[in-house]
Amino acid sequence: MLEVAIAGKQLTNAAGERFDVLGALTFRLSAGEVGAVVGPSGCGKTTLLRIIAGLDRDVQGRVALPPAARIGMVFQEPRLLPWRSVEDNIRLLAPDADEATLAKLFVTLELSAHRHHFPGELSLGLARRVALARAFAIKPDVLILDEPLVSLDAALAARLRDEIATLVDSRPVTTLLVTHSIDDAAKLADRIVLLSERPARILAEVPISVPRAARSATDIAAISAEIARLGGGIGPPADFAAPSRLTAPRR
Amino acid sequence: MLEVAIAGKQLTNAAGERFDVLGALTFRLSAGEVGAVVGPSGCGKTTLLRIIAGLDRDVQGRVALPPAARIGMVFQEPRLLPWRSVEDNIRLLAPDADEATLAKLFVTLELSAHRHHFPGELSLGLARRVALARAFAIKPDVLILDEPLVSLDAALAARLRDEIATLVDSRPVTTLLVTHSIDDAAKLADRIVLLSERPARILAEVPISVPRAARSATDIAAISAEIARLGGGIGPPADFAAPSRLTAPRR
Amino acid sequence: ADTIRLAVQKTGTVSWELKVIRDRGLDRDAGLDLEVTELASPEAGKIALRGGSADVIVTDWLWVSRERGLGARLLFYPYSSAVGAVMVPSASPITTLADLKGRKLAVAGGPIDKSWLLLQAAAKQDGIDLRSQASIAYGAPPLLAQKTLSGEMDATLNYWNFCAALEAKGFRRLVGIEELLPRLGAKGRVAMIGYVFDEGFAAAHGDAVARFIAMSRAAKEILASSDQAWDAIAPLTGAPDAATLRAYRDRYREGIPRRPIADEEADARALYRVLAATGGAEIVGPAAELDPGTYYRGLPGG
Amino acid sequence: MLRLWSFATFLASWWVGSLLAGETLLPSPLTVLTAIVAEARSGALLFNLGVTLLRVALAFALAMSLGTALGYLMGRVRAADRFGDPWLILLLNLPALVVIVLAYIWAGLTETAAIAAIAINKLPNAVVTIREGTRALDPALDEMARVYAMPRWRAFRHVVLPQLAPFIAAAARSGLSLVWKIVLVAELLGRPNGVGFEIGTAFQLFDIARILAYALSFAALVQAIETLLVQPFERRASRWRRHA
Amino acid sequence: MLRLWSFATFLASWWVGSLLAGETLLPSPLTVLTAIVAEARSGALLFNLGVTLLRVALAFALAMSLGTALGYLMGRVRAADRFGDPWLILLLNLPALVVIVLAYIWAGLTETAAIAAIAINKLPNAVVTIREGTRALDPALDEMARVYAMPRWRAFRHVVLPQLAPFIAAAARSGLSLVWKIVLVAELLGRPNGVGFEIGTAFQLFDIARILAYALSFAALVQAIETLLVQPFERRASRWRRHA
Ligand SMILES: Nc1ncnc2c1ncn2[C@@H]1O[C@H](COP(=O)(O)OP(=O)(O)OP(=O)(O)O)[C@@H](O)[C@H]1O
Ligand SMILES: Nc1ncnc2c1ncn2[C@@H]1O[C@H](COP(=O)(O)OP(=O)(O)OP(=O)(O)O)[C@@H](O)[C@H]1O
Ligand SMILES: [Mg+2]
Ligand SMILES: [Mg+2]
Repeated sequence: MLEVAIAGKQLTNAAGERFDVLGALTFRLSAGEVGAVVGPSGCGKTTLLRIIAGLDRDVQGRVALPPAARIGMVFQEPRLLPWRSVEDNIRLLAPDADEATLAKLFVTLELSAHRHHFPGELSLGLARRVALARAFAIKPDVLILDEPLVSLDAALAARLRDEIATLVDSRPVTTLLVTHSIDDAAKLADRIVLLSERPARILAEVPISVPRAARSATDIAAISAEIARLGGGIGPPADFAAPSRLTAPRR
Repeated sequence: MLEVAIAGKQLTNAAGERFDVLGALTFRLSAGEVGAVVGPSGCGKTTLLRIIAGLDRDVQGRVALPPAARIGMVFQEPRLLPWRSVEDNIRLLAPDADEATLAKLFVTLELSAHRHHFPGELSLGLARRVALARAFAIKPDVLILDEPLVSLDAALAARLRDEIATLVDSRPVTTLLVTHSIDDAAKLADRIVLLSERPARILAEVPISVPRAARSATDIAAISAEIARLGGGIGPPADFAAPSRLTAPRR
Repeated sequence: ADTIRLAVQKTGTVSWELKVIRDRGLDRDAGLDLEVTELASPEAGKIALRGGSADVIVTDWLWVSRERGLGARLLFYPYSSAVGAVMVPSASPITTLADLKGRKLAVAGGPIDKSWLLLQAAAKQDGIDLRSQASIAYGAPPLLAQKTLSGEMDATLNYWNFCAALEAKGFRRLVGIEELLPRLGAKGRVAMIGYVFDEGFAAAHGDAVARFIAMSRAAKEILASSDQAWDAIAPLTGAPDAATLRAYRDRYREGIPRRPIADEEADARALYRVLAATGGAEIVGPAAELDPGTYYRGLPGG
Repeated sequence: MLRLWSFATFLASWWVGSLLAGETLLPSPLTVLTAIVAEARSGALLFNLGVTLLRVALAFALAMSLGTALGYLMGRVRAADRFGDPWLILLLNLPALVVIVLAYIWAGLTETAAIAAIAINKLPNAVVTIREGTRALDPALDEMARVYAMPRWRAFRHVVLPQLAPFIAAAARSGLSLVWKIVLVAELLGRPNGVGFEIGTAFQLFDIARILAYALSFAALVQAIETLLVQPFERRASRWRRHA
Repeated sequence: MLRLWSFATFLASWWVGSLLAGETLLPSPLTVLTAIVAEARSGALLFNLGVTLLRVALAFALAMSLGTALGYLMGRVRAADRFGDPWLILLLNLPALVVIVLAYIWAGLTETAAIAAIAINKLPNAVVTIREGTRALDPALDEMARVYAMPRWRAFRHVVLPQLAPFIAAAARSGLSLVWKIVLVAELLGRPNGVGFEIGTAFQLFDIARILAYALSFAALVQAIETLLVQPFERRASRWRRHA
């Protein structure tokens, strides 16, 4: 379960100017639900995630997570410890993970060959997968993903998207996902939150009624079109537009 | 003009193991041509770009660039100087750029409000745009772009893609672009190079005959489908497949 | 046996005497158990005494009087009257103090050195202001001795042991400080340095102190009369050759104090006034006169 | 505010210490203040502080600039490191006394000898710190500068120097204190003035109040430089750091 | 190889220097070697080296561990920095002499006093360097550790310490040399043995050959520690760095 009720958030830059990053933002994910946040570049998505993760408490309003929830987070950059091997990077944070789980994770993320490499020896795509592995390995109750699937080729991204879906369906992991890919959002999310330009407000909150596993290509195209219509400039070009059947905007 | 004739490239990891990153790779871009490199995550694309940019000379084979070519490069991460403002980051590398050019660039990349900010105060998407602005500002003869359009929302990415096309069409800038987005490749490139898994070899080299400006949505869908067919797993799912009319694979 | 903790400079003459004492068993004879801490610099002894790590050290009466003026209860008993001298190369044109005008004079021990103050006072009687009329270089004594040897300095006022070493290398004594003392109001050679200990220690161990001083005197007599004794301590002196050792021996023997305490104190009092006049309060502290209790008089017949 | 508190704690503990130890062994703040005032009145304090500060400044500037250059070279060029390392360790572990004595012997009891000796003593410390900083440089930024064909000096100034800044700051701060420890020995052994000379003289007399008077005056001077010059500069230079 | 060359250059320039300056002012390598052998034969060399090394090791360990802790605290906590800064600058600029004399007076001419005094002299340098390193820590990794609720000690060990490593290395290297410079003063002023004591004695006799014999033996010892212990460790610890 995740409740966000933010009234506003300001930041101060080095020049000492204070400005609004977030406006009023309220939404809620039930336990096990997957939310996707979509919004223009620089609108405040990462700021929102940092607040939810508890990294920034200087905010008007409140964020409620289940007490003592384990948080797994994939930052927008990999944020690995350069001086520890791939395996150590994961084991350090997930000391309870057993060998079998790790091995399976490495296979899924196609990292088995890189277990003993240092982060500096990885390509960006590999490093991002390690960051994903780390978030999965701790068996999180809450999963916060900041553009988890960029810098991966389409086939791999698709497989990992399915993997996230499997994880979320196998255990109740409340997940919040920032993405610029409407396709990813349409395929993974139970609820899509569309944000405005900075200061970010909610343009629309789109619950998706068709269960993830049952969504057809047409369903997904329809959701994408709906998002494009609601989100102004953020969606794919207009030739994708199709009548909405599956989604019902709340505002 | 850019000629790549690499016979092979090895790397050594911290454990002292030497392994092949690139296999034999030969291709050629004429002056002003745009090449797109597409390949699976971790196959060696960044390694290839580093060799072309002259950052790694320990390679079998050779790479030929026009003598004294100005190189503009967008790395996979922004690589800005954290201690200099956005404007200074650009001016330091492009001391000859006049105010009008810079101002126009900032407007195009929607960075005007961030001129005097430090990189640490930017979102990742903003930082990547600064890296793009830097590469454009020096008026490059050769442009090397490692996934330039990730972490940007779809609308902005589309605008910037057009911007790159405009730049390339206005002056003869030989451009090599790494991307995981077949769509971007199909819309921008004159020639698409499909790479295999590591060690990267050329799976196929696809010259595109329709001029960039004249490509219709159908053309683009056709190119994408062709790439998907040739590239094995890397392309979009099979339901995109369509008969090829515009592309002619060389091998 | 009574224990006396002694802090001495390893390269000083006290170490020479101690060697004689140990070799001849004088300490055993005197019923004393000497605990000797060897130290590497002259100031270390003062730290040892003030820090309570030593009972007896060797230093000068000027400091004792100054400390007494500041409240410390220290006592002084003459140890040696050997003092420094101004040394010049044998071929040097300098023959009188007046010739030092415009010359480079190296002064060991810095501006507060006793010999230096006395030399200035004597020169002043001849109408010479050495401080302004000669070019003065202060520095560490061994370094200055070397600098004079190498010709960088025209003359050096240095401690007696460095002067002895220079003498052995063919340098000439322009003037020994002891020769100046009569002109400054002293009646004879004054022992500038001596054993220094706390009043409390002397009161508690009066007998041991007496035996200690007697033992030291016995050692001095041996060094005064026996040339063989010098061969035994030769390695301690660091003398590179026989000539230097001979110079050390002769100067050492001259420096053995043989006058009654009362005479010593009277002369010290006179010199103190000279020092106070030349060096000011910085040197002597708040008191204008030698502190009356400076000299240890606890010895029978002392 | 906190600084004031800190200062007050210091004064208080000193005062109590001197009450416990007695005036001669640890003079009270008041005694030392009196000594400072006396020295200041006579003009000696200002003169000696000035002389020492000049020596410190010259030796420090010499050692820091040369040390930064050498440290950078050794951090960058493998061969230079291999070649220079034994020299470095030798210099690093040569006692100050030895260097100073040798300098005085070779170059005479001159100002030049003193300053050179102090600089040589400090040099290896600067080299070691800057070399460590150079090894920690980010290769990613380096590559960026190379691709964009940034002129050498410009790249050094804008790409390298800011990364070295914390190391330079550390070298400067701890280096200043080292220089100051060594200038004292140099002045003690062969200079006719300066704080070290005065402290040496006072030490011969065991005049702890005067020793503290000079030592604390110098510390206060450095404190002032630190507060008025170094810290504002540092704040400006690190504006870009994300404030937590 | 290059190291050997470097050593050869050193020996050659020393030899030429001694030929030019004359044996008394700069003894030739051979003379110094003879002095080293003589001291070694008598057992004095080994004993004094050992004693000094022990003091150095203890004081160094004390100062480095305490200094790292304090420096980290001051780099992290604003209030601690504000409070500690004036003390730091005071300690940094208090002459070694003053600290040593005060320590000897307070705690007697004891081994404890000597080691404490040396450690106090070195402490502020370690603090300053580590504080600088702490300020340069990457907040991104910090946030990662916080989100993942990494236990404090584990985060310090695996996230913070590796980032501080170059600063610790710099502090250790330049610190070791500082300790060694100070141990000399401490031994000069109040210890009856050790390399500093021997050098002080030799200086009184102006026996430069013996001064160099001790100074170079100690430098060789540190060189050996450096080559056999520190550098292999360093190589292992920095394996992860991308080699250019
Ligand atoms: N410095 C290095 N040392 C050892 N191995 C390296 C090094 N740099 C890259 N590699 C390895 O070489 C391979 C190619 O890396 P490269 O960065 O070129 O991949 P890429 O195609 O750019 O991948 P991505 O799409 O994820 O960016 C990877 O397997 C990577 O782990
Ligand atoms: N530490 C900071 N100081 C000042 N401004 C900041 C800071 N961090 C972020 N900002 C600004 O706040 C705004 C929101 O940033 P945020 O990183 O949340 O954007 P985002 O939505 O994640 O963008 P992107 O899609 O590019 O990742 C941006 O305009 C950014 O410049
Ligand atoms: Mg973001
Ligand atoms: Mg790459």
